[in-house]
Amino acid sequence: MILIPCPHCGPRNASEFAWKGEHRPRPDPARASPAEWRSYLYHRANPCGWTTEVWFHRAGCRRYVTVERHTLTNEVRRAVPAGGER
Amino acid sequence: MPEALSPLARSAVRPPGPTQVMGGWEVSTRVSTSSLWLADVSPLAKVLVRAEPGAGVAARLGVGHGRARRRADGVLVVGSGPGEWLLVGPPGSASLLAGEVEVERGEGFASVVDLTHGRALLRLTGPTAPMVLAKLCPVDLSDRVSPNLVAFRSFLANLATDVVRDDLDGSRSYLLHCERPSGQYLYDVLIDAGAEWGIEPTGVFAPPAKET
Amino acid sequence: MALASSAWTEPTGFTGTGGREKDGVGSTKAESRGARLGRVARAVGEATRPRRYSAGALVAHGVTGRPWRPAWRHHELGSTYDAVIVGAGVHGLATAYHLARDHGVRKVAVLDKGYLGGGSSGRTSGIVWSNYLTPEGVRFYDRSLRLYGELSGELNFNVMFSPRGHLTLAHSDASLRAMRWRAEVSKLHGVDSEVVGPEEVRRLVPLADVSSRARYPIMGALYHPSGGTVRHDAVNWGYARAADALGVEIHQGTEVLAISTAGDRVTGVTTNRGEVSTPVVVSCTAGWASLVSDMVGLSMPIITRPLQAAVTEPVQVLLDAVVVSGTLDVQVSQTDRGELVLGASPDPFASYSMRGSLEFTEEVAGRVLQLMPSVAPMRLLRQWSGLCDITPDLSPIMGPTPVEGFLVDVGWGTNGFMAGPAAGQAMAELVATSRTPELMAAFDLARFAEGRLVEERDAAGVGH
Amino acid sequence: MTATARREARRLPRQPGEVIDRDRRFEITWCGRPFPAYPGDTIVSALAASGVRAFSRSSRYHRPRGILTASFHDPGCTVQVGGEPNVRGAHRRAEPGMVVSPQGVWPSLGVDLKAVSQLVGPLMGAGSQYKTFMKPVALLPAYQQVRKRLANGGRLPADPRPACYDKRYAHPDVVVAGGGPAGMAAAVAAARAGAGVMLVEEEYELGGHLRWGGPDELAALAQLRVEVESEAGIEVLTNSVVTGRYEGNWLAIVQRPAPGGPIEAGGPQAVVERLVKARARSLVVAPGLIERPYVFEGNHRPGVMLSTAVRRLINLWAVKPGEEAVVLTANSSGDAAVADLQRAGVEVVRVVDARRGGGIVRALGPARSRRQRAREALGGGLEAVLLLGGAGGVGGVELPGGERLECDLLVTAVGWTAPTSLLDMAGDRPFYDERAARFLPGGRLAEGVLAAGGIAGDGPLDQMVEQARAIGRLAAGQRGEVPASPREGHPALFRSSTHGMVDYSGDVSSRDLVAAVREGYDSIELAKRYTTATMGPSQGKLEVANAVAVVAEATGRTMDETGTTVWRPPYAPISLGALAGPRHEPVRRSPMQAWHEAHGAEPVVEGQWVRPGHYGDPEAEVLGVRHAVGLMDVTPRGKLDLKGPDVPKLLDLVYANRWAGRAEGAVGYGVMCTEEGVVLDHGVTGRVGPAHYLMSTTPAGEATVWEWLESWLQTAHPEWKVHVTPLTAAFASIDVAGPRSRQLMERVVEGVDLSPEAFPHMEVRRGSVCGVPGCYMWRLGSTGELGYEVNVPASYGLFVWETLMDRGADLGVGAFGVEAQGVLLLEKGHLMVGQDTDGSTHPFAASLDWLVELDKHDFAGRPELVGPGRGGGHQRLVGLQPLDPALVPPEPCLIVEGEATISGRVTSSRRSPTLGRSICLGLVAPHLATPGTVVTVVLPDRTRVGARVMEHRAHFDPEGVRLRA
Repeated sequence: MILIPCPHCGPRNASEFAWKGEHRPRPDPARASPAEWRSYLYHRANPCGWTTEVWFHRAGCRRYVTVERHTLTNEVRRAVPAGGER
Repeated sequence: MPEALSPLARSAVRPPGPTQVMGGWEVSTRVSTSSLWLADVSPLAKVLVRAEPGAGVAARLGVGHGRARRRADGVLVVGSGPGEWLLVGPPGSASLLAGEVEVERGEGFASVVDLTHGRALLRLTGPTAPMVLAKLCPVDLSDRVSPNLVAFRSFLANLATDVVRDDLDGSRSYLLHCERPSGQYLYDVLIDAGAEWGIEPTGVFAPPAKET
Repeated sequence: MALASSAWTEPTGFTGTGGREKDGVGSTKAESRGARLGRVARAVGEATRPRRYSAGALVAHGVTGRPWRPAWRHHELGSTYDAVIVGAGVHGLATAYHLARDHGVRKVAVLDKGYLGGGSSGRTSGIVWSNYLTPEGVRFYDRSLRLYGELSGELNFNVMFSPRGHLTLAHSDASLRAMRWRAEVSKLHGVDSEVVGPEEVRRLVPLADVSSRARYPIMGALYHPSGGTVRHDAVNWGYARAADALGVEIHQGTEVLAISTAGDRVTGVTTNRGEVSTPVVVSCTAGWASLVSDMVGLSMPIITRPLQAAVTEPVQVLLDAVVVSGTLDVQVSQTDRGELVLGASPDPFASYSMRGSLEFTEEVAGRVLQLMPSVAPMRLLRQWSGLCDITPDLSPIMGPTPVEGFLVDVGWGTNGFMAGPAAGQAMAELVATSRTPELMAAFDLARFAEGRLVEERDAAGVGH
Repeated sequence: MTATARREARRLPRQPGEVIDRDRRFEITWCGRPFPAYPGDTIVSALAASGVRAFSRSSRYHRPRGILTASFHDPGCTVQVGGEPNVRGAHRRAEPGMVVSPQGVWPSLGVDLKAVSQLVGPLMGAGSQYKTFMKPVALLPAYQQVRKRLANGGRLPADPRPACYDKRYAHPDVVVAGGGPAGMAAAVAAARAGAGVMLVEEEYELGGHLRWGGPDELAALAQLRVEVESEAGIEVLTNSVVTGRYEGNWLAIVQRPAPGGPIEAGGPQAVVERLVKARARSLVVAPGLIERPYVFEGNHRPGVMLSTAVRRLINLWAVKPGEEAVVLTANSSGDAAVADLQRAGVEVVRVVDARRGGGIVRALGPARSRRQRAREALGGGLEAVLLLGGAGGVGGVELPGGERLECDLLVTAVGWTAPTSLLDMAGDRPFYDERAARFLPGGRLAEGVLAAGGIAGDGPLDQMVEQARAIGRLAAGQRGEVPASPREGHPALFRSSTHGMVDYSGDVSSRDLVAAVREGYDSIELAKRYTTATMGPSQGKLEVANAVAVVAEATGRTMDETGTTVWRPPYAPISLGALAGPRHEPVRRSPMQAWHEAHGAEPVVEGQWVRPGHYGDPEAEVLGVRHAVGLMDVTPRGKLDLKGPDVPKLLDLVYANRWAGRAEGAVGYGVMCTEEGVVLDHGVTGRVGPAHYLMSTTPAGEATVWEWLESWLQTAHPEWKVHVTPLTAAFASIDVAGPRSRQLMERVVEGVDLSPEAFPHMEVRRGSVCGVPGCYMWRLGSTGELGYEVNVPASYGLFVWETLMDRGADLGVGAFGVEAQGVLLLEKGHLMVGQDTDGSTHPFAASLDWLVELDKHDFAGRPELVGPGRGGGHQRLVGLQPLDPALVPPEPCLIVEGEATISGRVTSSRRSPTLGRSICLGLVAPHLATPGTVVTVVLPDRTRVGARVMEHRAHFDPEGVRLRA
């Protein structure tokens, strides 16, 4: 079981979290072209290596957390609050 | 014009008999003699406070996420989340506690919600209580990691549950706190898990009568 | 004959003939593993076409003790191919086989970084069914299931196709509605699929707990009599043997490191065993699809998630049908050897790790016991994972891409094994004729940019 | 008496290290006959003491199989115990009254008709199943039926008794996998360094190979036991295995009960098996070594044993393994076996020393005369079969040069396999050490994983113990040097000049593997899959090294080039029951659910909620609402409390319509979309204070919507001042609906003017109901009737419900359930998210155009709903009525054009008791959405019927006069 170092609760089992996918800033809908918008909706980098993604600590602090994880080893090297420190 | 009624409040957990009505609540008056017991203390007032880090109220509550403290008046202040506190006080004190926070809120954005009726609150006490919880909860309950007055939320039997270690007279004791509709489920699971250590249900006059 | 070109730009109609190019020259590097394997194969006996398999041949070999000829050969890597297929799984091998058999395109190399059938095709639980939700999906998988029915004879290799029946259980009114929807779409397309009640479930699956006391009572099921199982390894080997006999080269231990392009057009691939020039590269790489597309700078609507499975010790056979529950997210079948094969949905997050998790076995065991409490004493022996290429609508991505000559047959998620034969046939037609077969037209890459998703989420999310 | 005496013919006098308690003899049943046993005996040791040689038949050729390893992994000793299949008979302790039988034989172990498959053996080489029965397809099922009858495992009980499985979490500092000398020493050292240690041993006692050693070993064991017992920080789990190592030293430990009782006494029910999930700081892997069988013709015969097997039989259970033995030895274990055999009175016919170039060619069956003699001595019949293993037992051995020796026991000691499984799971890849002739750990271990004992290297006992102590201290977090472990040379012995069994459980021989390589399956993974070698119940522990050696030999590659197959978890088998553990499936109940069930409600489960389906007559419940007043428990409806000055901004972002500027007390209805523009949820939100709103969601949408709001607040707009708190559980929600609902409410409400002018449709008020203050009342009308949704503090829910029932009795009040609610909603044409919409339904398709205000700057999903080709061209949700008013099409039925063009589907369909006819909602193609169009509906039996598209989706009171009353 992957251990995610929740910035609020400390290390917790990944099963307490919901994976919300790769971290992708939402394009400005007013300026994004339809192609850019659909790329945001559907395309993913899907790297085999380090990736930045968002997890939600559903059974814990109920905070969104930005996590850096290696997709081959599942090693987690960093976890910070998703919207920055509040 | 409606006639006057005296409403009866009930917990989510079916009270083990015998029962009586106290302060408008139907409660169990059963007394257990086992060293490991489980009590439904849902009638206690529960008030959720949320405040941004800079808010004055955060400083006044005096405890951070992950810890709890017992105030001189007996109210338990639990740091239940980042920027979140749960105040546990005597039955019927919810609006008092809420009002207090409103008065003391000071600068910054803060809010108060009465969760008395939204949560089930159980107390599990006894030297083997951590072993019962170790069957259900992935968090390390050893003294080193989870000393007295630690507070966390995690899974208990696949149910998101707030756990506060609140020892009674030196005896291991945990307050367990979940959404009300699953209160009976959590209670039943604890009774099953504690069977190998002789767990017994108890009512309001057993040791938890000291609860304020 | 015409080879593929891009549908995104005007077809340029690249043509070539299988025999036109010179034969590949031997690698000048230190002897590669493939070459060493080749030497071994030659030492064993110079292979030509393998002898046909039959009961008679089996007796003859058994009595004389004469060894069988190799099912496939090892080759030096050539310098030029008409088409290079990346991935020697069921999709890649079937594509190569159909290119050679149906279209006479035989100068084809199938490259795999590992051994043949060692990726997802070697890790599937071998379950096949076709009662999907979308008409496009039903048509495609129905074709594939029919091809599976004939595959043993076609390939002269018993792939153990066993149409033992496929049941998708419903535990609520909502899931019963979803089952009826799938049944209606299937029936309209000639696929046998019917919603049956709990009594019929009890008859088909005597192990099932159909009592109403269950936390997830079995309220009925979608019954698909022609679904069942296939011995997945045999499918890979059968295609490999048949393709080899037609002249296709299968290169194991040959990893594609880069794809070279000129302008927007594929010119060749670089491998750990040397460079190859080719106008057509077909990616049949399942969980690694994004990494291969990255080589031509193409971003894909795919995430890679591990799909886990586990197998128990054998017991006497008790379970005929394949049983799937979407609500409980579990799939169970019993092999002829008596083992229970257990599966679920892909892991809940993206990963290329194939180590497997304890939570998978805990959860899948818990769910199986909800359905069949009496199997509790059976012991789990082994767990494993494969990598799935998951798309937003759970439908595949097949066809040309903006990079001319770079074709994809990916995004199959958990459904790739079922689709292999039909996908191979369709992809071969595309490569050979430059025309997109009607059967796969809806599954183009452009549908995401154009908002034409083929929503299979209500059916394909479970029961791979 | 004589029978019993004869049956213990092979029990030796008391041995120094024996584990049996001779004072308490009992009986077990094998093949229907009683056999004596002592506490401490395994099933197999007890039977072997009475001369039983065969315990099972092999899976493919159905040959008799005897003792090979006398340990958990013994492939030939798998038996059925009562209703439990696949019991490891050489490990499981005998218990009084145990009923043991062989598995997968028919009709009996002695006479197994399946053994005819031996006759066609030569035709059944590896992969033969792929080479026949390709055609005709019609024969396939029959062929598979035959194959199925040949399946090998045990039987599940016909009438399963619910067994108790358990699970728990643990957080030890150090877990030591393996309780031999190295494991014990490492555990003691770690505990002395202050660590909490869990010491896990597969067998019933600590000690490993010291237990079946001589006086020196037994003395060393006694010393180590004292050390372990005196450390309070060590928790010892015996008959337990660390069966998996996952990310972050997350360990799966399977704990099996001691014989005669549950894992700990005092529990209400015996625990059959327990899964301990441990998150350990350090894992010390010290499983020792597994002795490797030797590949030669006849190595499957009962009577061919490993040196450790005979040593265990003699020293632990005082069982004489044979009468005349030939021993092939290449190491000290073989030498020690020779000494043990001689001490036990076994005639050692010949010691063949491989270190001096000795070897064996094949094991022979018993000579006819010998068999005859034995049969006469035993009186023939079944007895002879049971004791001799039929004709399959060893009768002799052929040596190089053709010399033949008679014997009934052939012992081999040809080397070891390091079970590196847990290390592999920690990222290591073993390498082949030519000198030691075995695979060794590769040294690429994840942090917090260490190896100790025989798995890591050789050396004398005290040196190994010292090294293990150093490793134990390291595991406890202390610094220090670990002495290097020496590696002793060992002859490389894998296969003799003949072919024999490689995989005993799968009946795969070296000949099969060579044939596979020749056919092109020339990597270890392909050869393994083609032959099924290493894939059986012993999980490759015994076979993998031999399989690699045979493949290496056949391909001309080295062992290292050939590599090993990947060891996959679990390391030891674990029951599905233990993996599942006690069933923990949370459910949610409203405060009134007990009332519903007491009043005849059929409980239905929706997600986690248990709800009242109906109370017996849903049509009457519908009419009650239409004509009088009904109460429905709608507690599961999601309720979110929104506080803060920026709530309107949030609402404007997540709802497709406008929210800013609504007055206090006002309620709005809105639809939420995903970023793909698909309907996510819908519901009402009311403003109950200056900066205080209450939002309602569908029951299924509560958690989704909450996370959706939090994701916007936490990730996109952390600067907004909004607090969202779910209050679904805090209030019991009661729908009071029907023309008499106001009358009923007036009897119980205080502090709120209920007149239509003061409290109109789509408003919310706060007041007291039945004397309970702090209740919210929403004037809504989803049923199409005048109605109020009353939210009561949950603890008072039952009180208020019962009071309403009481006070409304004269008004004809009654309860209605989920089924009646569905009909009421359908009569009004209200859509149900998830039923009338699916994963691709845009709000336009759901005919919710009026809720989509595209002129707003932004809202979730807007980019997908604006512009040409986006959100357009979709189906439309319309009201439908079948032309035959008595026909209620099932949900869903397809709507088609022509032969097979799908143009929509009927999404909701019921008989309306109010209208006395069938009514539907359906999604249809845009060109069919015009009112009056008759569409074609296909019923499940393929008949086609017509249904008319209605002007309104509401089939009843489309103008909404009643709900505004």
